[in-house]
Parts: sequence; C-alpha cells; structure tokens
Amino acid sequence: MQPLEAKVQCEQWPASPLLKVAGLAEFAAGTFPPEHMLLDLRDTQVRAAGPALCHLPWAGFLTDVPEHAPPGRPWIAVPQGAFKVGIGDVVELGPHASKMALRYRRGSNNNILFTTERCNSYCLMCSQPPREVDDSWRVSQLCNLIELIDKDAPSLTVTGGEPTLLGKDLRRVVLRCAEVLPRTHLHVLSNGRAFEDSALAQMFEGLHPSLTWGIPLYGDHYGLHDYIVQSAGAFSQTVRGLYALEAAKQQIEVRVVLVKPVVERITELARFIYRNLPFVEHVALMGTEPIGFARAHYDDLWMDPAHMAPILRKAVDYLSKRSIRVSLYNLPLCVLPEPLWAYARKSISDWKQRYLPACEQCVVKERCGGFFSWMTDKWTSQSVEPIRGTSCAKH
Amino acid sequence: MKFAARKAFVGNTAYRLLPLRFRRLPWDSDRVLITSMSGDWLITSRNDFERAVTGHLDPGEPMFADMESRFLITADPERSTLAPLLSQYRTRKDYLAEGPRLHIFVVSLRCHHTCAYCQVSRQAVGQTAFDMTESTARHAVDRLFDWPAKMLTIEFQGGEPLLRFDRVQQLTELIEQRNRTEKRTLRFVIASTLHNLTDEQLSFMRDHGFELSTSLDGPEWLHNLNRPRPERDSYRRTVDGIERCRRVLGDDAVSALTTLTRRSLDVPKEIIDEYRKLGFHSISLRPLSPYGFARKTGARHGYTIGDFLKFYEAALDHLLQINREGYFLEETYTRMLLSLLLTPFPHGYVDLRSPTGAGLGAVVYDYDGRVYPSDEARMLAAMGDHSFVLGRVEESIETWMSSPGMQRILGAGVAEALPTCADCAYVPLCGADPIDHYARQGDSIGHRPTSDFCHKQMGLFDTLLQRWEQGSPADRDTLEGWALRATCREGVLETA
Amino acid sequence: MSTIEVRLDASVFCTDTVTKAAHRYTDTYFVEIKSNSADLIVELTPKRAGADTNQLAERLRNDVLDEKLRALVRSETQDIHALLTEAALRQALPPKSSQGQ
Amino acid sequence: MRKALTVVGTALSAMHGVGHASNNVDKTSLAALALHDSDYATTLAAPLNLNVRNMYASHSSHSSHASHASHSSHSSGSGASYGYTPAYTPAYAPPPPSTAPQDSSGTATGAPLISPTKLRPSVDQLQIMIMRVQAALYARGYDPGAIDGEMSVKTKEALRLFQAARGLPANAKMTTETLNALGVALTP
Repeated sequence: MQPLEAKVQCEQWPASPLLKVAGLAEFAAGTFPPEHMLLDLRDTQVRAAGPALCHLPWAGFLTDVPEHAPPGRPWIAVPQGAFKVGIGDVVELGPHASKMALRYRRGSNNNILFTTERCNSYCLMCSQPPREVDDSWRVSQLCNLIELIDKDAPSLTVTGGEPTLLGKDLRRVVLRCAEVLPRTHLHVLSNGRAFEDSALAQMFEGLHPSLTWGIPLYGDHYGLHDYIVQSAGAFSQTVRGLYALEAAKQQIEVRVVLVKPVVERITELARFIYRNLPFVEHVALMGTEPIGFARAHYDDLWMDPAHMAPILRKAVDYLSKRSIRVSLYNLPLCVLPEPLWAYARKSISDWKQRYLPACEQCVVKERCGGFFSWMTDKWTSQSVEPIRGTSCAKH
Repeated sequence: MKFAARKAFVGNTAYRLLPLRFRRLPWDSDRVLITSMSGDWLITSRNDFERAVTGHLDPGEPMFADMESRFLITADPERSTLAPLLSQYRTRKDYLAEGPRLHIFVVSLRCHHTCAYCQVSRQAVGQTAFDMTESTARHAVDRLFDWPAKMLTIEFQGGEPLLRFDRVQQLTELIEQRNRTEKRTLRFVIASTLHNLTDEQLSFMRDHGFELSTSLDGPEWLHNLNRPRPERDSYRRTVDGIERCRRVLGDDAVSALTTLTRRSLDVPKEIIDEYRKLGFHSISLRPLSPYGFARKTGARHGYTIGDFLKFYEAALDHLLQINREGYFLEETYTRMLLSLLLTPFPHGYVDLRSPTGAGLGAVVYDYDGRVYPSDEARMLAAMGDHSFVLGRVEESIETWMSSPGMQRILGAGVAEALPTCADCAYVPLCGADPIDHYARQGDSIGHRPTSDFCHKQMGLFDTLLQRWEQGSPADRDTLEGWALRATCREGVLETA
Repeated sequence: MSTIEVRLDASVFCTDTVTKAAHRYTDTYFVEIKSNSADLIVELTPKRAGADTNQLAERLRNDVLDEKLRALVRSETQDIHALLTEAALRQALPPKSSQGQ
Repeated sequence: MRKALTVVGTALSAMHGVGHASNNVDKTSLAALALHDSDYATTLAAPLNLNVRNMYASHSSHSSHASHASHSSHSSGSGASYGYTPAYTPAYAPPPPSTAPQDSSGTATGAPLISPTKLRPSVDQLQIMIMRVQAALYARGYDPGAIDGEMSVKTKEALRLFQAARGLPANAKMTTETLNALGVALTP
C-alpha cells in the first residue's frame, strides 16, 4: 500500500495549493497555464530542453536535485520511499507544513473527488467511518481540482461521506465537471436518501453527459436495509430517491455489499430490483472490505464468499437474463464458481490491492482482482487456493 | 458502540394487509397463489396464508419479508414506501393515458376465400361496393391523428386488403404525409392471405416498412380444408407468398396465425411441425371466436374450451420439446401470459386489458365509414347487431367516446369490478372482454362460471403456473425465455 | 339426478360467504341455498349426467373457507384498494374535473 | 382530445371500487403514505439505450497516456464512450489542509481557477507558442534545438520533417492543422 500524502522538502512554497505536474507534452498542449503547473525537472527530456523553458512562470519545480531548479524559484523534492508523483498528476500542498498530497493520478483506475466526511447513514460495514465536521471548504477546492484533471481522464468517482449532503453544491461540482471534463464519466457514490426530495434529483436532469449514480440497496424490505445502514426510514428514502432519479432521467447503478444478512436474501433483492427498479443499468455485488466498522461486526457480517457462491450465482443469472448488467467486486476468482468469473471485475483500487503468496502459482492471477491489502486471515475465504488450470477458455 | 440490533428496525406498528387475492392451486389444494393488486405473486401454504391474513406473522420470519416485498402486506407506514407498488400498477395500466394505439383500416370486405368459419363477413371478389371510398379514407386519416398516442400502429385488413391495394397505398401516403408535421412513431401492418401478391405491392411494402400477418392453419391438407378455394391451392399460394415476402422484406417481416377448427384439435404436433418446417420462430394458436360465419356454422366447427385446453397442453408439450432440441419456437399468447406472470412490464395486446382494449386500445375504421371499438364489434354489426357502433368517421372522437356503445363497453370493461373477477387471483393479469361476453352470453357483464373467456383464461393461467412451478429447469428456461423477450407486438394477433 | 346436500354451521359462516362459494358451482349444478336456525344448507343438483361429483362436498367446504378468508381480506383492504388505485393513476389520468379542450 | 380521455377517466372510476372512507387511525397513515408515494410512481421500463453504452463491459487497462496529442481544443470531442471501470470504494478521505484555503479563485462564487483571458505579461504570446511547438517536437523525438521560443533553422527543419511524416505540406509554418497534429492548442 502506498501512502498518498507525504512530507516533502521544499523552498519558497508556491502560492497556489493545487498544482499539476508538467512535462513537455503538457506545456506543448497549452491546456493548463504554467502558473498552475510544477515543471518536472526529474524528466530527462525536460532537463535537456534548455533554460528558456525554466524561465516561464511555472508555479514551481519538482526535482530530486534542488540545484536543478532556477535560483530564487520555488521547488519541491519528494523523498525516496514516499508516494510516486508523475507527469500529469495533480498535487495539493499544505499551506504551511511541508506536506504534499496526491489529488489526481494520471492513468489510475480510481481517481476520486472527495466531497465530505459527513454522512447521514452509519452502515455496519462502513469502510470509512463518517465524521461530523464542517468541511464545506471542499467544494471550491474540488472545483479547482477538476480544472487540472486531464481532459481525457476516462472516469472520476465522486464520493464521501455522503455527497448529497452538499445539496446544491453537489450540482455545482457536477456542473463544473460537465463544463471542464465533458468526456470524463462521472460516478457518484451516494446513498440516495436525499433524493427523496425530488427537487434535488431534478437539478441533475440533463446536467452531465455521462453520469452514473451508484446507490446501495441492501434489502427487499425496510427491516433489513435500515438495519444494515443503521437508520430507520432509510430504505423508503432511498427507494423514493431511486424513483426521483429515474424521473430525472439519471443512470443508476445499485450497489450491494455482500454481508451475511444481505446475502441471505440476495435472490429476493435481485427480484425486487427487476420487478420494481428495472431501469437500473448495473448491479454491483461487492465483497466486504475488512476495514472501518466492518471489523467490529465480524460475527454479524462475515460469510465466506465460497459459501455464498451458489446463491450468488442464482442472483447473477436472474439479473443478467433480464438484461441488467451485473458485476462482482472484491471477490478473488478462486472463491467463485467458474461461470461467475465473467462477472468478476478487478475492482480493488491499485493502491490498496495485493495478492497472497498462494497467488504466485495461480494461472488466472492476471485476471483476478486479488485482495485488499488490509485483508486478514479472519476475513479470508477458506477456499483461497491457486487455480492450476481452467476447464474452458471462454475469454 | 452506538449500533442497534436488528429488532430495533422492525418498526412500531403491526403489519396490515394490502389488497390481495388468492387461489387454491388446482394441483395442490394445500397451497395457494396470492397476487397483489398489481399482479406480483407468491405461492405458499394455505396455513401460512391464513396466519398472514389473521395477523399472526412474525416480523422475523422470511414469509413476512416475502409478503412485504411483494406488497401483499405493509408494516410501519413511517418506514415503508408504496412507491414500488404504485409504479407496478401504473405500469400495467400505462396504455390508459395515451388512448388507442392500434388503428384498423378495413379497405375492402372482398375475399377470394369461402371459409366456413370466416370471422369477417366476406364478399365476393367482384363486389366493389364493399370497398372503402376515398372520402372515407381521408376522414379516417384525420381521425387517426386526433388521437394522442405517440405510437400508432396502422393495420390494413379485409376481406383481402390486396384486392384494394391502391387504397392501402393512398392511406399509407396520406398518413405519412400528415406525419411529417405530427411526428408520431408509425408502424404499418397488413393482414393478408398473400395470394396474388405482385412485385409492385411487395416493393411498396418494403419501402414503407410493412409487417405482414397472414394465416396458416397447419399442414397443406388442413389449411386447404379450412380455407377452400375452387382451385384447392390456398396453402401453396400462402406459402409462396410467405417466401416471396421474406426474400424482399426479411425473415422477420412475416408472422402467421393459426385458426383452430375442430379438425385442428386432433393434430397439434402436425400444426407446430409445419411452422418449424417453414422456418417460423413464432406461432399463434387461436381458438375460434363466436363471430361472423363461425357462429352460424358452430355446430359443425365448434368445440368446447375444455377441448381447446386439452389441445393446448399437448401443443405446449410439443413446443417445449422442440425448444429442448434447440429450435426456438414460441407461442405468442403464451408468451404474453408468461410476461404478465414473470415481468413487471405491460403488454401491447389489446384483447387482454382491464379496462378493456376495445375503444381504449384499438379502433376499427370499417369500409363503409362506420367506426367500431374492435373487430368483434364489427362482426356483430355485420350480423345486424349495432350495439357497439361508435359512430362514423365524419364525427369527432369525442362523439365516439360518449356514444351508447362506448358507455356499454365501459360499464362492463373493468375486470377488477366485475362479479367473480373481482375476487380472482388472476384478475391483475387478465382482462375484461365485454363484447365477447355480449356475443356469447347476451350480456356484456357476463356470468363467469359459464364464461368461455373465463374458462380459457383460468385454464391457461393454471397450466402455465403449474408448468412454471413444476417444470424441469430446461422447460422453465424456455418459458422464461419467451416471457423475457422484450418485444411488445401489438394487435397483430387479431387479424387475417 | 341425485342432489348433494352440504350443511354449514350458520354461527361460523354467513350467508354472503356461502352464497359466493356456491355461485362457483353454477356452471355444472343447479344451486339452492336454504337456512334454518343452526345451519346453512347448500343443495347441488347436477345439470347433466356425468358431472364430476368426486369429493364435491369437500370441495365446496374448502371453497366456503376460502370465501370466509376473502371476506376478511376484503374488510381490511377495501378502503385502501380504492385509494391505491387512485394514487397510482393520479398523474396518469387527466383530472376528472377538466372539461376543456 | 383531453375531453375524450376525460370521458375514459370518468368511466374508470369503476376501478376505484366501492370503498368508503373510514376513520381508522392506522388506515389514515397508510392513506397518507399512498398519497405521498404517488408522487414517486413511475412507469417502469428497462434502461434506454441498453446496447449503446459500454461503460461496464470494458475493464481492461487504461491507455498509457504516452501521448497527450489529443489535448487540443480543436479535437472533435465526440463524447465517445470510454472504457470505464466502475470504482469500488472511496480511495481515501483527503484530510483538510491545516487551514482552509482562502484562495480567492476558489470562493463560492465559482470563479474558474484557470481564466482563459489571463494575461502573461512576462513572455510574448508568439514566443510561447513557438516554445510549445518546440516542446511538442522534442517530445515526439524531433530535434528543434533549444526550447527557447526562437523559430530557428533547427526548429524549422524539425517542423518540416514532422509535417512530411504526417503527410502535411512541409512548409515549416505553424498552420492550424500542424498545430492540431502536434497537440498544441491555439489558445490555452
């Protein structure tokens, strides 16, 4: 696992906190002005380009060798062993401390726009427990970040906390994405409860050319869903919210974390989705991430994925036969029956993903999403073992 | 930790029943089918059901959740939502808001056939007095666009519409011309024997995207017996027509209907095999209706619904067998009933709706300028009973909707409000057919215990539910595959 | 043809329930319902020879029980049924008061 | 037409059954629920364009970003679908900086961070354009000499070679199509 924030060495802190790392191509393209970029002097082409380039009004320079920076200009050195910063990335500098955080990584499969730490649910398995803080400053910071992201970034995930707690400001963030990054798919992870207010949902109609809402639904009745999210009334709010989003012509994905009580009714949930929410375009069935609140509820939540396979297969078959796309996340291939492999995605973000020693002998390791880096034995299926050969070559 | 246990989320009030209906399973009297007001359903033991109705379910038991998620019961209103139930119901009744989508134009009553059971009051080929006039055609087109439906299916019928193809062409062009400003989605269908089809007619149909519906009653001997021509070549002419149409319009452009006579009932396999032989992937097995010449010759051609249901079971067995062999062949009415059982979506079929599709889903513009709510109403009028005439093409559609005929239909047109139907577990999946009941029983409301319509529907639903429940995985897959096919083809069944 | 008589306890079943159940038999039987102080009596007479009289009384008794259950459901759901229908179609149908073009 | 449908609507009151209002408290809350939820009732349909989008099908590797030639604002931006992996979880919560930013460009007025009209007083616009062309040529393996904003002989030669390789008129001029091919935007 790589930390995404590090102490750095620097001189003359640049004035603007959000900066894009530039190489020659970034300069040539002219998409971003030098004032908002750090010229990457670690790049040999850049160093060979001659001194005139350095005279441009760069916000500063990224270098391992401070002497390479023009005298009197700001520079930053990222120490060995800290996270890797590359050309195209966007970093944020703490205003006083010598801290730098990565806000956008070019080429990563999981760049996020983090909206707030607050949440109105309190899910049993929350991987990132919410905090009741005023972090409304994030909105303008996000709007700035959006402008420095590559125009051909394939996708961004808007997340939290609960993004809809931003209210109208969430619309602002989405609108800025639509204006500045019209070709970037936006995936907003929300519990959907706030869309019980149809007017809020309506604000997003026609706002963005490619936006999907990822909304969790944990049961086919309120007793189950409300228990999982630890909030009475949440089920009815989310379901109403889903209808409000549909009325606002939004694309919707339903997300289901495969904790034990949910798995026990997963086929009923699939049926509920098809019968009542057939406009859903994608259903993501996700293995539990053993971090955050989940660890405290092991006995209530844990179910070996190998044991859920038969019922999971029923639910997947049911939905896919009905033209609702299904994906399985966070489940290594060895715990799934082979017919489900086609639905398994390499979903774990690159920076928190790993394989186990057993994986080294596995013939399908390349196709497998592996494990969370914070996986423990307790949270690992008994069935993990290297696959030695596959019965068919479907792919 | 401030986490609460599961029982903290049960809610604060006892559960309540939502509107529901049930039926003891004919093949297992210890179990019942329960349906919600929108047609979602559950099969369970009668004991459990009785516990549910009498308030003895425990919120922790799976049965509670099963009934709650199918909207058969509801728990704490503070925590529940009925939006899914209301959406299901509205979806099933979706066609109400738009008004009729199926518009049948009878361009001529003339026909070369002399079918004994003819459902249309055909006229001899030379009788041009039974053709639609240009003035009638123009008025009919004006009325067509008075309806609000965004999708309009225009079906040309006869008699044999090819005998007045110039009128078909003229109507098509008038409608398309008008649609340049109206911007509706148009679909053209022609119901024809396909005899004497010319290349010119074919290319016109191709250019205007026609779908064709023809009649094929089974193997050659049966078809020719059912559809006599002096030359005894009805089968050959129809099959030739089908092949020519496929060459010009594509394989999917032609569909065929089977009218079942007494003779047909003995040979379900032969009829189905004929369709397979001819490369069809869809068959429509249609029992005779009590109209037109069919009623007059009833003694010779008639059979009971019980006879039909026996035939149907044998036919279904054979169809499932063929599908098991890997050849996709569906029965269209079965597909439609299964889609009601297995999907939340509405169907486009006008004959199985509540409120009835007559006048609300379909309108017939007859050759002589009279307007009817359905083909059946037109047949009745041809036999001298004008109870269901809506009016004439020169009149406004408002006049039609407030005509005594339409009032008669609406008064008996809502199945949920009809005696016996009101309590029937299948009623959310069924329809009201006041004109059929009027024709058979002399009363548009009708008497369910002796209703052929009711016997047929109950028989089919029971059969399909049992097959679904007890069938092999392969057969369930086949039935499900039919139901899930997304196509909603409207009205084409009721032709030829 | 022989008439089959089924006696039902009038303190358990009401006339309406029994009538509804008996009505279902009117396609193949002539149906008569009588009552005395203690019982409701249903008489079923086959209309034609060959009617299926196998377990006829048992079938009718089951149907009467089912009708009783239906009555229970009806009394609890009748109001809400009308209301839900209206709620579901509220926006789908034009307002009833509108008379203009 | 509305009138005709109104006739239908009136006739449909038969569907509403023969129910009569009741004062049962529980029923009243259920009635309120039904009324509230009627605002959310939707006609159910499968997703539109089911076969058009392909966002979920592809979860293959992302492009390596070796070239950013497509960054030109003149590129046709068709909004074509991208291979896209639905993300699983929030990666992490970026902590707040030790003080909330006061940068005037990021206030709630929504003023853009990058203003297209921003002047750059220190360096001449043409010179910068030449530098960008030089940088682009250099990044593509051509040798324009130093990246200094001078349209030198070496730069012209590199430009000509690039143009020839792309099948463009080899005139060593910074034509729009040459700039597009180099991924250099006319206006940043």
